[in-house]
Amino acid sequence: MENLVEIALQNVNMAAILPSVILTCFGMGLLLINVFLPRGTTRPAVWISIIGLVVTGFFVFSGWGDPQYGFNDAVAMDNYAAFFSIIFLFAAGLTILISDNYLHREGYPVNEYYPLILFATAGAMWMASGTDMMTIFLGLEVMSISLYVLAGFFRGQVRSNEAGLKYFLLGAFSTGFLLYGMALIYGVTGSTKLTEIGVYLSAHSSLLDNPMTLAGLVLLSIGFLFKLGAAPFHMWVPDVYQGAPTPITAFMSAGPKAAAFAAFLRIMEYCFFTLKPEWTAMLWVLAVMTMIIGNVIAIKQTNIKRMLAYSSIAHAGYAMVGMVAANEIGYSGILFYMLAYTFMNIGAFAVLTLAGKKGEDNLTLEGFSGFGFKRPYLGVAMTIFLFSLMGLPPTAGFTGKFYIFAGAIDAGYIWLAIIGVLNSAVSLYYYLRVMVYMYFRDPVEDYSWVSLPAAAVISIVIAIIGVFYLGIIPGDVMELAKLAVF
Amino acid sequence: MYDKLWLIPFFPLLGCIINGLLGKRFIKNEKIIGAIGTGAVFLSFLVSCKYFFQLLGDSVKTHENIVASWITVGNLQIDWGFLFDPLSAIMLLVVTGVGSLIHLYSIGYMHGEEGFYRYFSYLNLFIFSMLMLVLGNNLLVMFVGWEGVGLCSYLLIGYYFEKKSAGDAAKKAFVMNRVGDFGFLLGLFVIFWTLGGKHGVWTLNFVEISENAHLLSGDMILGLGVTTVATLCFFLGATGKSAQLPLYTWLPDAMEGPTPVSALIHAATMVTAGVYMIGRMNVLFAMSPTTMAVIAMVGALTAIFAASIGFAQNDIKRVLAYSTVSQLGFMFVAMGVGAFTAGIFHLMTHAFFKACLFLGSGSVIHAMHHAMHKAHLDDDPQDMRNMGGLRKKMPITWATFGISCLAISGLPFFSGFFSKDEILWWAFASSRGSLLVWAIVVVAACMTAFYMFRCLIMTFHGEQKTNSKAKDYIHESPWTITVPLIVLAFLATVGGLVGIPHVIGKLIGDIPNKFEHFLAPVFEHSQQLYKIEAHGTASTEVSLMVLSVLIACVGIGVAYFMYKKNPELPAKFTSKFPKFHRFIYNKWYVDELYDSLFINSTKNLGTFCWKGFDVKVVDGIVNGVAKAVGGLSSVLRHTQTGLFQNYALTMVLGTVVMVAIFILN
Amino acid sequence: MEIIFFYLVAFVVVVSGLLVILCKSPINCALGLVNTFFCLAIFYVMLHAPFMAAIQIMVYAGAIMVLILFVIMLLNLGTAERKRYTQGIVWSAVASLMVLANVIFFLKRGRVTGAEGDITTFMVESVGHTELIGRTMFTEFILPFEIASILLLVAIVGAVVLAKKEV
Amino acid sequence: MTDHLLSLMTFFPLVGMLIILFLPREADKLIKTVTLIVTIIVFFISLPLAFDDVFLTSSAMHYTEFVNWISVGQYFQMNYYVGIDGISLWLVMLTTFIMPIAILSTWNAIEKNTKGFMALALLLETGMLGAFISLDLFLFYVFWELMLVPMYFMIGIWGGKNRVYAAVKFFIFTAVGSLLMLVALIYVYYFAVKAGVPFENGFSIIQFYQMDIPGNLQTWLFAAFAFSFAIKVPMFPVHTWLPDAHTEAPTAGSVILAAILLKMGTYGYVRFAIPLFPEAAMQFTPFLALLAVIGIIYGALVAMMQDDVKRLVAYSSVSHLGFVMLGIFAFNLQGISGGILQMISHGVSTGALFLIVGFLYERRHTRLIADFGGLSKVMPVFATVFMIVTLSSVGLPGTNGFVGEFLILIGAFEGGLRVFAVVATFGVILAAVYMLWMFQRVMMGKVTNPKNENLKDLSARELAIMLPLILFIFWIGVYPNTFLDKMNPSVENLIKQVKGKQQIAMMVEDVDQTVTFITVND
Amino acid sequence: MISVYHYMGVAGILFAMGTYGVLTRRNAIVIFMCVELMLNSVNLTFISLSAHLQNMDGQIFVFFIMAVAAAEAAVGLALMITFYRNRASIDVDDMNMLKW
Repeated sequence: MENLVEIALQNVNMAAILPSVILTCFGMGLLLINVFLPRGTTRPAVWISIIGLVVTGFFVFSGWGDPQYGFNDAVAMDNYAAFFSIIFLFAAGLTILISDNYLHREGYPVNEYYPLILFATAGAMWMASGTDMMTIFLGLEVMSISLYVLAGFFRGQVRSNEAGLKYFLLGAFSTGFLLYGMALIYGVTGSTKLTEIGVYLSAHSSLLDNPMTLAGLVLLSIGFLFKLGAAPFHMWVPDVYQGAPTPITAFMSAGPKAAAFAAFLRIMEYCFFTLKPEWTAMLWVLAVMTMIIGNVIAIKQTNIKRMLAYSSIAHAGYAMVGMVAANEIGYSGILFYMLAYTFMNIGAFAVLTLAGKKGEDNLTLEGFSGFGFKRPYLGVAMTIFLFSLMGLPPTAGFTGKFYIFAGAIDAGYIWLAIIGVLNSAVSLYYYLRVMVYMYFRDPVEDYSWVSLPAAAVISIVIAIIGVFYLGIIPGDVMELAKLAVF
Repeated sequence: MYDKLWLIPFFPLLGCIINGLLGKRFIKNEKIIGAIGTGAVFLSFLVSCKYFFQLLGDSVKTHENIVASWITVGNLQIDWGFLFDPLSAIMLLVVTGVGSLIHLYSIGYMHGEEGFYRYFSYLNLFIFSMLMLVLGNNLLVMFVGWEGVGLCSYLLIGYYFEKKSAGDAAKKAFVMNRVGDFGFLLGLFVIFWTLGGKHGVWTLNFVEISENAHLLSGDMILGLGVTTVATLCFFLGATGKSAQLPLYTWLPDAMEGPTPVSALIHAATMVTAGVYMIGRMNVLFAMSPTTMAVIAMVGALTAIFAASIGFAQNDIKRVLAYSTVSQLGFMFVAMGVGAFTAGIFHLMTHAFFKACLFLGSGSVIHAMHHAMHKAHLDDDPQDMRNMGGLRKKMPITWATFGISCLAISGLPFFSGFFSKDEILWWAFASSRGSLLVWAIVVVAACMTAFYMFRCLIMTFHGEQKTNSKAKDYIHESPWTITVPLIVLAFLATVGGLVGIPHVIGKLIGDIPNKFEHFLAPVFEHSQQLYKIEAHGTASTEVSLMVLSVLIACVGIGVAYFMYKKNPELPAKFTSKFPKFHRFIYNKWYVDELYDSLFINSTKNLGTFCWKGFDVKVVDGIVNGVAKAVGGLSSVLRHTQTGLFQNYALTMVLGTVVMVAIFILN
Repeated sequence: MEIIFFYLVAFVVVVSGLLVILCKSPINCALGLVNTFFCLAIFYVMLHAPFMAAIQIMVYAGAIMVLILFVIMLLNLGTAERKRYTQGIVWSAVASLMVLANVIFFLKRGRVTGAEGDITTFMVESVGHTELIGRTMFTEFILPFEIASILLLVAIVGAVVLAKKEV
Repeated sequence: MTDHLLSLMTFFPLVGMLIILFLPREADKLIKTVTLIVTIIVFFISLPLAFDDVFLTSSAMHYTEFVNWISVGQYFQMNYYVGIDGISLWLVMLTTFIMPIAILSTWNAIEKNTKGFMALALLLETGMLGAFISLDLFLFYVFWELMLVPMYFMIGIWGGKNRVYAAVKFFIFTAVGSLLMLVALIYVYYFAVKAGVPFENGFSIIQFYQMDIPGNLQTWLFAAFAFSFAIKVPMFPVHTWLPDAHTEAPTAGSVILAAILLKMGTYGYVRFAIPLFPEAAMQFTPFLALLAVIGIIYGALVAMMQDDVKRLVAYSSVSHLGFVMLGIFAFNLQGISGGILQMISHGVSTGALFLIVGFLYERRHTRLIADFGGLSKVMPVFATVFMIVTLSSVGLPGTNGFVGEFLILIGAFEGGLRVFAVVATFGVILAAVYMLWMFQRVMMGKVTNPKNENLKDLSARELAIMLPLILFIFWIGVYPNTFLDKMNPSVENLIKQVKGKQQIAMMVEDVDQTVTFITVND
Repeated sequence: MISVYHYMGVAGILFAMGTYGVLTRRNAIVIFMCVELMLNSVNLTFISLSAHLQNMDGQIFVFFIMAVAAAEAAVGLALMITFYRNRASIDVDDMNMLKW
């Protein structure tokens, strides 16, 4: 028996999971503390979770450049995971900062909200750092289940219920495909460890023609493509994004999407590098479809939240271009882009959070008439984020897109790059339309000064700094992204 | 020696700037403004005279003076340079001399007009531009003057800008001139490119062009000789500026401007620029017989055509205007048949008598206008049918006008006689001339005499047809008006004596043709080189001369008979041939033809480009793409039904298709 | 002999599966599902995985299905659906048949080629399935196991947050 | 100091913008004054460039600054690499010169949200200057796109009735082109790196100039660049954003748009599209020259029929920029120098025209030609100024318009575009037609509309705005050598470089056909 | 001899049936049950493969799938209850507020 414990302990390497452990500890601690807090007091929870994220971030940073493996190759805290972890932490942090005021306004000052975000973040980190299918799968589920709950968090709101339920049903459905794919891969290779799968596949070239491998590859991809919101698995995205509480929408569009990329990319690169021509071809088609569907449908949206949902589909499409490129520039481009996207998209949603009224019926374009003059600071912030989403220099959106398209062009995918930029051109229209309403129309209601909550302001400021930092002097972060890929 | 040439154009420019900038606010006083304006031109005249006499005594006849570089780009080097040779010397004297007289005249004529300062500023600017045109030592500086005079003409025609007709006429003048300038520029390009590109002589300088012109003899472009193409282009420029067929229509309309302007610009100086230009580049023109023939023919046709219109006009200035067009035709005939000297000579004499005629008509109009004003009538002060019998009221005007009429008709020993006969002779006898041209010109000369005397008679003789209320207010003009008239009439009388033809000179006693001799350095070379000469016996020449005098007399006689003796005859004639009269009266409907042919079609094309192409096609495509994407959006949007099972179905279908594609491959 | 048994069970599995997807009443569906779980448990036993069969019954049939039934009762969903099928039934059938076709295709053409491990049937029988599972889980897969605990925590918290009535 | 002159000049407006952001919104005049002072300071900063005689003899880049900006391992590197030569010198000067004038013109015109307007104007100045001095393609692209944003807001917020359509059209039109250019420029970069251009040089065009790009590839790349620039120019079929944008923009916006932004397109051809892809440029010459000439005639024809003064001027820009394009594609010294000079003159005279339209609009709040008439009587000084500017636009010798057009035409004639040159010369006539007709309808005749009777003549401020422009109208017209002398060496160098490559390409083509089978190895 | 393919075939049929159920049923709970059916088919695949490959990993995986299924059941049913509270229905066609 001691023998077993020893074997078990041999594989334990706490350094490999330290950040996520700290994060879950903070989550559990918060759950405990919440018991003692009076109802409706959420401030402490906000700051404790922020501290938790900062501490986690510190440990992530301190582990940079020193990859840690452990648990019998179930997890690898390498630069790749660290970079993605930073993205998740930023996403979570910014989300938490914009949530407090929002939850109070909407009448759900429930403390469990914060631990759930922390758990979702931890799940995302396991997805990014998992090198075993089981770790990845469980991380995915931790994240997803937290998100199901968070999406349906406003139990009294039908929209929120609907979003949660739709997300849940479709998510569970897609999990079925994901698992089936994993099962097939397990059958073909006899392992669930990514590296072993990869080695096995490259050692047995006959496997590359085995329909089971290919079916497994596709089915596995479906699960991640669903989380990414890639067409034709994107259809949940607008509905869920629109119905979910706005900060959660913000979080979903950044954190979990990045997590899906993290896991998807790692699996593809670790396991299926021998099948690269096949899956890049597949992703080529899907990326194009995703970009087109996202951008085109967004044009006719009248609800800004829903419009941003479609735009987020389109952005997933751009990021997929980096995967199609399947070279280091493209991969690191994805990393960089997801970070950039986190800042700009959460920033945009943060503004929406502050712009909304209870029930959020005014998030239509009409409701934004004259917004830039009614709320000048928020207007400027929104403008910056929208320009970044468009991909105009000197913002993060531009450098991100540049990075990814550079990858695609370097790999020779000129047409993909052209389709990509033409899609950006289409996207200009609907982003500009928001600004048209914000600045070129007269306000429908009278202007009244609303004081801005400090936390949310901090979040927006961080996002703006991020957008410009990554837009003007992105070199360092790009270098980090470069070091982060395998 | 000649390094102060720039002073000549400088004074008018200075006058223009002073009057233009300070005239309205600071000077205000008409006398001072007028003095500045006139003085500036007079100073130029003095300087010109000085150099003219210097040139007379100089053995070298061509002098260049470069003030500054202008455009220097690679092998294209253009200077602000002046060329002083006999040709430009004569032009200078004419321009500044006649110019200063007309300035002086204007002081009186424009008295009390609003924008007096503006008028003088423009007028000075005109003189400046004209001097640049004349003095420029290369094509481009000439072009500056060329367009500059066009501009001033535009400004001065539009001087009474409140009148719509004035604005229209001004614009018309400018645009027509531009059509000509188009040709000028093309000619310039052809010359520059062939001389430079083919022969390595990158130049626009007149002297260098003339020296190297022989290089072009074998070059072809578009199946024509380069010189032919270039000179035809230049000639197009000349037709615009000098109101020849087919671009003459602006000149009669230009009479909307103040009368001194008509005298200066639209009779004496600017319109002759085309002739001067041909003279300046006579080497090139001489190289192309084709062009010469075209020029002669166009000139002849213009002469007779304009004269025919002149028959039926009632506006005194319009008659003069058509007469100008016609006379310019004479000059072009001269240039076309190689009688360069004669052309320039006629240019000069024409400047004298036509300026005098215009100023005389101005004097009349001035008086009429004054009288009408006093009598509170608004009859047209320019309509000859309102005049008649003014001889008594305005004797000086009458006398000078009459002298000029005689001169233009070509009665012996008036200036017009010498110049016109020279032209006729060359047309008849030159190696480049032809009988046809000669015949046309002779007829035109006859017609000239007729309509000029018609004009004279209708205005000054016969019974007075002015409204009786205004009659008494008509009186002779002040000295600023009459003095120029007298001077010009004097010149119109004796001006021809500088160029007495050899035949007559010999007859009278070995008087040389000083004018020809003076201009010989400019023209002789090309005439000799390309064998352009008029040969015929002296007797032929003399008999032709007599013939032309007779013909002029016929014209005068008919006019006298119709308008003086039987004043009811013209009306009868009109009623007998109403269509013919209307046709002539309406100037052969050329304006209407141009309107429908060019102006309206251009406008229609513009509208089509705008409303048809820009809005419908280009914007149609742009907006269409936007709409298509929007439509696609509306369609795709409805795939998002909100129903869970549709979503799931899409996912499954997507999955199975992807799996199928993968495993079947 | 064994194969006949296999086909018998397989037949039952398919029939009870059909019950799940075709029955009008959710209760009947649930019962069909329970039946499927039991049959699968039999398969697990046949595959020398008795422990998995046990937890299949305990977790699925015992816990999950009870929960589902409880909720069906709670929401009083005994009555039949107003309309059993949505309009996309043809497409749904096509899609599902294509799924099936794909599966059959890759089962026919494909091969299970994974590296064989050292846990033979003999070993399972001698050492015991439960112990083997335990050994693997607590040595190799300790981390997923821990994550699973967090997962359940999240689920509990989530369910509580969502289901409790007052804010 | 001179080491960083260009940076100082380019980013000083940003400093000004920050200052403005901290001023109170209500302090209208203060904000305007500060902006004016900032732009004037920028002008003075840039002034030493104009007086630097080094441009007279040297064709190289001067005042260069090279700082590593973004560097990612072996992936890519962008540098902050700026500098000017004779080609960009005058465009830079034009920018710094026009800006104070544009700002001054807003004095009474911009009343709402002054702060925003001024901040955007300064941002725009940085963008424009940056684009002109960039020697790194990536840096250029950044500045190029940066210019879009302020202009978009200027049109959209302070524009006329149809401003939304105009603003969005402007933005999307321009962006579509530039996005394709982005793809092309990334491609060029990777091509260069693979061809052995040192990675550290980044997107330096000086390096790219040295490269030999295969012909077929050049065609595509050139097409992408050319398309992008053609939209900005704007060339004939893709010009329709311009009338809308110009018409709807506020005066200062139109001035900047016409005077400077449009030059970006033509400058792009001279600096990037042609020297980078000389062979393709040669292939495209007939096509682009044809479009340029169509633009000249077409713009003039459409301008003629406009009933809105501003729209008329906008279409006249299409025509004038057609000349510039024609000159550039003449590929000789006269043509290109003329083209650049024409860019400057067009900046001056069309800027002035928009200012004039602005003056009219401020007084009458209409731009329809039919609403005016007889203004010469009421506003004599204005009439004079208007006349001068009109003539400059018509291209009267002695004014700036002439020299440029003349050089272009003579260049085109010499450079084998003879037929085009002839047709283009015809455009000169049309220019007179539409400008003078407009002048006549606005300024001449009797005052028919009683509202026009009491219009005030130009104020001292307005005169002060116009005088410098008029000065330059004559300066360029009478002594263009001031400008030409400094651009000639650079242009000459450009031509040498382009022609050299074109000739080599032609020779190689010949050799290829005969010697293909001799050479076995690649 | 029963091969792994037999088991996988049964699993495949179950998977397709589950898919069909998800696509056709309107009651959210029944849909969830169909999802469970799919998960069970995966479980069967895993265990048969595990037995075939003589490798425990697949069975461990099934263990975790069960845990996940339980967690999903808890959360999913809670979501359905909240939805039911507001709409008095758990018909998926009633989830139609968010569309287009």
